[in-house]
Amino acid sequence: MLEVHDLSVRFGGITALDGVGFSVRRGEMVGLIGPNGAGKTTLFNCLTRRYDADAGTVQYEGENLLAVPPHGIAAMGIARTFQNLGLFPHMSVRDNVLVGAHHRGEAGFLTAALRLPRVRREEARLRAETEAVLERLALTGVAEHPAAGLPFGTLKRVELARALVGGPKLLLLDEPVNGLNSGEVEEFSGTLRAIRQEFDVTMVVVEHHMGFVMGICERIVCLNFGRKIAEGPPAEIQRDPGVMQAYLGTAV
Amino acid sequence: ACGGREGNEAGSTAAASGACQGQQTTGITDKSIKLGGIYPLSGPASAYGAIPKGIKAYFDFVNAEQNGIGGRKVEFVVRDDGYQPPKAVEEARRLVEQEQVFALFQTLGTPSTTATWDYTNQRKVPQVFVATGASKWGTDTNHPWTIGWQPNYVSEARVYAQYLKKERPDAKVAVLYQNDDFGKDLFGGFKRAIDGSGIKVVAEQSYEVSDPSVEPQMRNLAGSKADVLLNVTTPKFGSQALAADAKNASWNPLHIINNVSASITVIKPVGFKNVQGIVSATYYKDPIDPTWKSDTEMMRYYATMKKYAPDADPAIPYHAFGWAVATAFHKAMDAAKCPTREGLRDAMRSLNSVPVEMLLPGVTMTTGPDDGFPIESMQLMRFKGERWELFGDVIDTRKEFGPLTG
Amino acid sequence: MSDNPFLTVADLRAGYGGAQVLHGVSLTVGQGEICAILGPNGAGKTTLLRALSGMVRVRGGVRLDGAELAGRSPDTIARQGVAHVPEGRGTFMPLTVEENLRLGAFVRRGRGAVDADLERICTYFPALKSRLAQVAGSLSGGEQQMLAIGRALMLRPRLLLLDEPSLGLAPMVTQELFRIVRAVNEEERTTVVVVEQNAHLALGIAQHAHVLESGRIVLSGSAEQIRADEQVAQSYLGYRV
Amino acid sequence: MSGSVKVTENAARAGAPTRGRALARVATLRWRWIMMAALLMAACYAPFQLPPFRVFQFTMVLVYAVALLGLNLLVGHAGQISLGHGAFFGIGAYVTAIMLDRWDMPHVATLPIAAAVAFALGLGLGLPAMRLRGLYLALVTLAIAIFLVPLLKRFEPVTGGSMGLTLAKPAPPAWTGLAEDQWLYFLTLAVAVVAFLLAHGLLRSRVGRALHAVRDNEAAAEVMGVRLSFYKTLAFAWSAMLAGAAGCVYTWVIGFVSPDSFSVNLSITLLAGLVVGGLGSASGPLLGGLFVMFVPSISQDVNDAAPGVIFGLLIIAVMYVAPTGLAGLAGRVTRSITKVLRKE
Amino acid sequence: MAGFLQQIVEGLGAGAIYASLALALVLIYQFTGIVNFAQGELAMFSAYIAWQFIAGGLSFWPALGLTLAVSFVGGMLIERLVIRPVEGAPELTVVIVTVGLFIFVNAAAGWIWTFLIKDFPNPFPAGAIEAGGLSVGYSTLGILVVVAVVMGLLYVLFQHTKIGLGMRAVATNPESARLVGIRVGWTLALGWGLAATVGAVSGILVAPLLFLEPNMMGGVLIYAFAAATLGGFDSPVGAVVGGLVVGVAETLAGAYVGFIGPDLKVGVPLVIILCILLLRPQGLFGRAVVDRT
Ligand SMILES: Nc1ncnc2c1ncn2[C@@H]1O[C@H](COP(=O)(O)OP(=O)(O)OP(=O)(O)O)[C@@H](O)[C@H]1O
Ligand SMILES: Nc1ncnc2c1ncn2[C@@H]1O[C@H](COP(=O)(O)OP(=O)(O)OP(=O)(O)O)[C@@H](O)[C@H]1O
Ligand SMILES: [Mg+2]
Ligand SMILES: [Mg+2]
Repeated sequence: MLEVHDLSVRFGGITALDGVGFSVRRGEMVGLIGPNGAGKTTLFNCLTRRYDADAGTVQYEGENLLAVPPHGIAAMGIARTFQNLGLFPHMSVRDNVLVGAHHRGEAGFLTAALRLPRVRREEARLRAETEAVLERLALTGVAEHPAAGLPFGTLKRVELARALVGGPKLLLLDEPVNGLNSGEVEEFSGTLRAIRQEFDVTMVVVEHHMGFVMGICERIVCLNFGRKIAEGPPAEIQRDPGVMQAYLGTAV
Repeated sequence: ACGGREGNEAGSTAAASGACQGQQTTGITDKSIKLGGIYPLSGPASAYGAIPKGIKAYFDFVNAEQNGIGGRKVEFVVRDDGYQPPKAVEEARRLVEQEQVFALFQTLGTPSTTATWDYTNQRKVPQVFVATGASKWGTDTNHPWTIGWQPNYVSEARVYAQYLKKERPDAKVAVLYQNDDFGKDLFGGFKRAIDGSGIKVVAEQSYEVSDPSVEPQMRNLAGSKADVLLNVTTPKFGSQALAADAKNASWNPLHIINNVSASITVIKPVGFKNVQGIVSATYYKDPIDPTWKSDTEMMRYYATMKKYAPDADPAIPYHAFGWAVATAFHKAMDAAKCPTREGLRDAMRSLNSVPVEMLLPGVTMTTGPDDGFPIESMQLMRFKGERWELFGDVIDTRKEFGPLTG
Repeated sequence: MSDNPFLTVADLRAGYGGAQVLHGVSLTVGQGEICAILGPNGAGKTTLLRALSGMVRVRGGVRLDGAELAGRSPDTIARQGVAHVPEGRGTFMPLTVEENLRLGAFVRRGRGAVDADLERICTYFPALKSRLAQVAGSLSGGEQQMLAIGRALMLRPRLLLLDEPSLGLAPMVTQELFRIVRAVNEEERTTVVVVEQNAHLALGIAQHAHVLESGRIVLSGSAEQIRADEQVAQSYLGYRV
Repeated sequence: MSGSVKVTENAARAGAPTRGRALARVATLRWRWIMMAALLMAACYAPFQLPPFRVFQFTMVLVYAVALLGLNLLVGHAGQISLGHGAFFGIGAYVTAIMLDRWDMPHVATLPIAAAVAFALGLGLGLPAMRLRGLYLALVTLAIAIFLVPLLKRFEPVTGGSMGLTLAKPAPPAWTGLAEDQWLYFLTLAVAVVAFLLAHGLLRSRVGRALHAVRDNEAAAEVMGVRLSFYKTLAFAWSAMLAGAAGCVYTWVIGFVSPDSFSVNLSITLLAGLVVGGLGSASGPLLGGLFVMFVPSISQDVNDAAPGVIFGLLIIAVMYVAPTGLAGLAGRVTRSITKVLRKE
Repeated sequence: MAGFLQQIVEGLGAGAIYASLALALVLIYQFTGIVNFAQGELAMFSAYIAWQFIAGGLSFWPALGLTLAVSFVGGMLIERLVIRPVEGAPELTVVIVTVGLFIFVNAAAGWIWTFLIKDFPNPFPAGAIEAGGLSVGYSTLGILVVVAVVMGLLYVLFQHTKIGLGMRAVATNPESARLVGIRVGWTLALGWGLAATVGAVSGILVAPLLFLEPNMMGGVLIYAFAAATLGGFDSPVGAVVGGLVVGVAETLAGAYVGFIGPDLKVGVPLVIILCILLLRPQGLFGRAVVDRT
């Protein structure tokens, strides 16, 4: 489904990604780990065309992803969440989530201004779906609340809801369990598994919470200094000496 | 829908009888007369906001010491339009409909006056002695209720043209002008007036009121090596142009500065030694010109200003201008056969050499059926020492060049 | 606990606009102690730390070493030697990493000591050392977290408030971080109040812990007690021993 | 699984206020429509009760409100600052004036053309300008406003140069039995209502949300599939179009255009009016229009020696009392009133 | 050729004027994060204060010193009285407050001193240095030197002092600035005070050339705005270079590009700016904003 080949990104003197390559099969759940500054977020930014790659290719369902404009990514079925939250603070939670469905709508300036029946129907449809997703993630209670001022954990869920409502095939999650306590992490793992079934999505997850990553992912890719240093099933990665030295430390 | 409401309370005058029967008496009674004026009291043209102070001083004086105009105490309501035409329309309507004024006495600026004159003429409200020198107030025949006062810009241009024809018959002229109705009117008039003579415009530069300085324009004009500079500017830019001319030692044209910028207040900051020999034309007395030090009218002006407008500086020529135009209104009202709007309209269009003391000796107001310009005479002056010196005779431009037509 | 506690919080109430979040929190921390605040999402942990550093308006009492802090502005409190690693990190995005760190020592005097501390922070977090001249806004999430902690340490604080310091840090760095906090605490007698989701780690270095729920302290005790109490662990901290 | 139990528990806990809140929302929605209808009825009734001068004043309020509606779309909703909307207002006014002056077009026919020209210009200028952000965009739009005045003067044969153009006002058809002022008022009201409905529809839709998203977080918006350049440029063009429409109606009402009427001052006044009225709120443009129209004359009544002193102070004072604009203040007041009422 | 060079010299003279005000704009932007529309009017007001001192019998230099001191205090007072109450409000609210301040100060100056132009003494001698057909006025030279000195001082303040660092921190993130112990209120007041002082220098430089009257700085402000944008709003060096470029471009366009003419020349620097901004959105000397999510 996704094939990253020899990808490099440089910022001035810093090489954030250095010839990274890996692939993701449909339906898989892949973990992406690595020390701080290893280039994980940068990789996501490349896949969503926030950053331009200096070298390498990315094939997504047979298409060259690097040729797609940034705003075209969502329509290809790729959605993501952000490490430090990328919400719209002045908009309500519901509207935040509705923006996630943007690429599924058709209404343009003129048709929207005239409120054509077509537009109303579309709006009603998207609103209904949004309601369902909000319900699913237990966000109905805060749907009217502006995104600013809610607890961090809730906001992470809003981001997930926003990503889901776009109907993605590939979901990129950047540190989704940040700021959750162990119980909440467990709960979140459950939710994520269920969602994966329900929505039939492929996921790539960046996370430093080892319990979570090891528990939920089928395969793990480890980056360090922009290079891939290991790839394999969780159990293998946990024992990998390179990963242990660069990332996990001695005591796991 | 509410047309019936006007004139009810104000209509209780005994004057509208006899020959004046049926004429409009809104805003005037036996004891009072209410006038409205529109000036930029705020915004970039606020300098002109000084004019109504002179007018008010005059009316206060007349009310207190002469029992008003013909026994009617004058109330003068001033409104601010910020030099914005839509605001001028609003204020004109406020004055006419809310304040129920008898007449609009002065609207300032060509755009504001143009925006309002259709309205005043439809409503048949006199719009007297507007404070702009555009020629259309006198040439237009569709707006009998509106009339200008000061010499129009075209006539002024003709005075300079005639002077050049006599003194420098083959002058090469550089022109600096403000890119608006005022600058265009005056400059256009000048071009027409020199048509067919040996005088040529060899360079022209315009500026916008929003420009910080006219120095670059002056530099470009200097490049033309013209021997005459016609300076068509408003005060601040007038000073800048004079200063720039003075600074440039290698270019010394005959500098003609238009009346708007000829005041001593414009010239003094430049330094008297830098402006010797510049030429202009005028029609009213400059309050800080020592020539008029013992002139009776000027002494009356100073005394009255001190008494009725103690916080206004009488040396400011705008105050004197206001004083003069208020005197002119007084005379026009005195000349009116009926104390009605129609009466005022007819009076202001049939002035016959009416003297106004604040005007130069020999300058009077004359209008007629085919003459919509009250003042058409000016006198040339040259700067010498610390003051202007009038020279030559008063030039009656109508007599010299024939009537101005649209 | 010492008789004369270093930090005393008495019946502290605070909130945002109309909504009250803290409903009378009282606790004490002795000098040189590490105190952990635990509790579920939205319990008011962040608000408690904000109240201590003056970022939200409070009612009630906060005394630090005898001086009243409640009602003081954050800058006054910082001048009293209180450093806060806020939720969201508070990075000065357009400034460089070095400038960010130097700002941490803004109220300190003596350039030499500050320079030395800059060196020290760089040894704590080598990732920052190579990025001193980089614009802080371009750092990765974890790097910014290190920067925030480094900035707070630059004050050489008497009281260090840490709001989820491990957020976004790699496991190895997290362990290292807690080692550093421990070291700073031991070497400089810095008192520390730490809010942390990773209860295991926090309780590992703390002497005392408080569990906060819905703006009230529902449980206090020594770190061992809290760690040992299985029921507490399950119902409040959501993890099994 | 204990986890999922907790989720439903959470949902249940959240559910209670939800139902209440939803009800409240429906109630406020209905309230809003009732208020709007009442306002509209009052607006239709007013010209028969007010003296013509007041009718004229309210006509101008509506003209400004339409322009502010456009500006609000761009600044309040899309988060792009324009210091040059006076230029589009002026362009709408001049297009109308030229059509009336040269081709004697019927007045109503000038409206779509003026709007279309403003739209096209907005689109053309928006394409490069919208690549800029914040201050830089503000500067470029300011430049457009500065440039318009000399440009209008330059093409004298068409625009009438600095003398401007005087035009006939639309005459009320005999069947209406209305006076000219009333007719103009109703024309303006119609334009304002249509403009309001268009903007309202736009903002309630996917497009409106996209604009808000762009305002709040460009990067995230783009990841959601919002094409930044497209939305920003079109928001600019639409807001220019509404300003152009306002300019057109202005020409009908005032009957005179001159370049100096559309100086930079107008643009800054419009922006100030919008912020004072309430950025990004539905009633902001109307409140802003009232402010722009009435406050200068109030200032003069207070101090006729220097009205600017009072006007400046009033702007500052309003921003003190209502940092989010008069609309925010009005909202706060009604909310506290309803709170008090509910407690009773 | 000499004519061309002369035009460039004149352009630099005009540009230095724009640069002087642009420095004040950049200063306030750096320290408070807002664009101050009233900056030009405050400069004009300072020039009037200086004029008043001189009219009261002081000679130029003591009047200058006093004016700078008064302006500094005045700037701080304005921050305390006018800006402080809207601190924390949306950015545009603060900008509109400065618009209100603009209108207020302009009208107040007219009220106090009338709209008649005032003569303002020029601190620099009248003549010019002539060399190789070029003539550079002492006044132009003087302004260039003063502007360069102010720029240098600001540069040092921004980049090499602790207080400068604190001020930049306040502008970028006031909440965090408080957390590290910076007295944000005082810092902002200090920023306004300094900006008012730099503005006063600008006003006093400009007044002898343009003649003192309440609308003196209106036109200059627009160009200063352009200069600051061109140079990047966060760099004093950029402001000065921007000002000079704008001045020269405008002068050359007015002089040599026939069809543009003096009426449309105002468009030239703006077009240049637009082009530069499209290539370098952060201005010539500005730092690119990194925006990560
Ligand atoms: N726009 C940029 N300019 C300069 N450097 C950048 C930029 N974006 C990222 N970097 C650098 O690239 C490196 C990789 O950053 P990235 O955000 O991908 O790390 P990460 O693996 O996500 O780390 P973390 O786990 O801390 O989030 C970092 O060192 C960062 O400083
Ligand atoms: N800026 C704010 N405005 C309004 N309400 C807020 C704001 N910040 C927090 N709250 C509310 O205060 C309550 C407590 O929040 P707080 O951030 O203190 O919780 P927390 O325990 O730190 O949670 P987390 O673990 O998610 O960080 C929450 O219900 C939250 O919605
Ligand atoms: Mg990351
Ligand atoms: Mg928290």
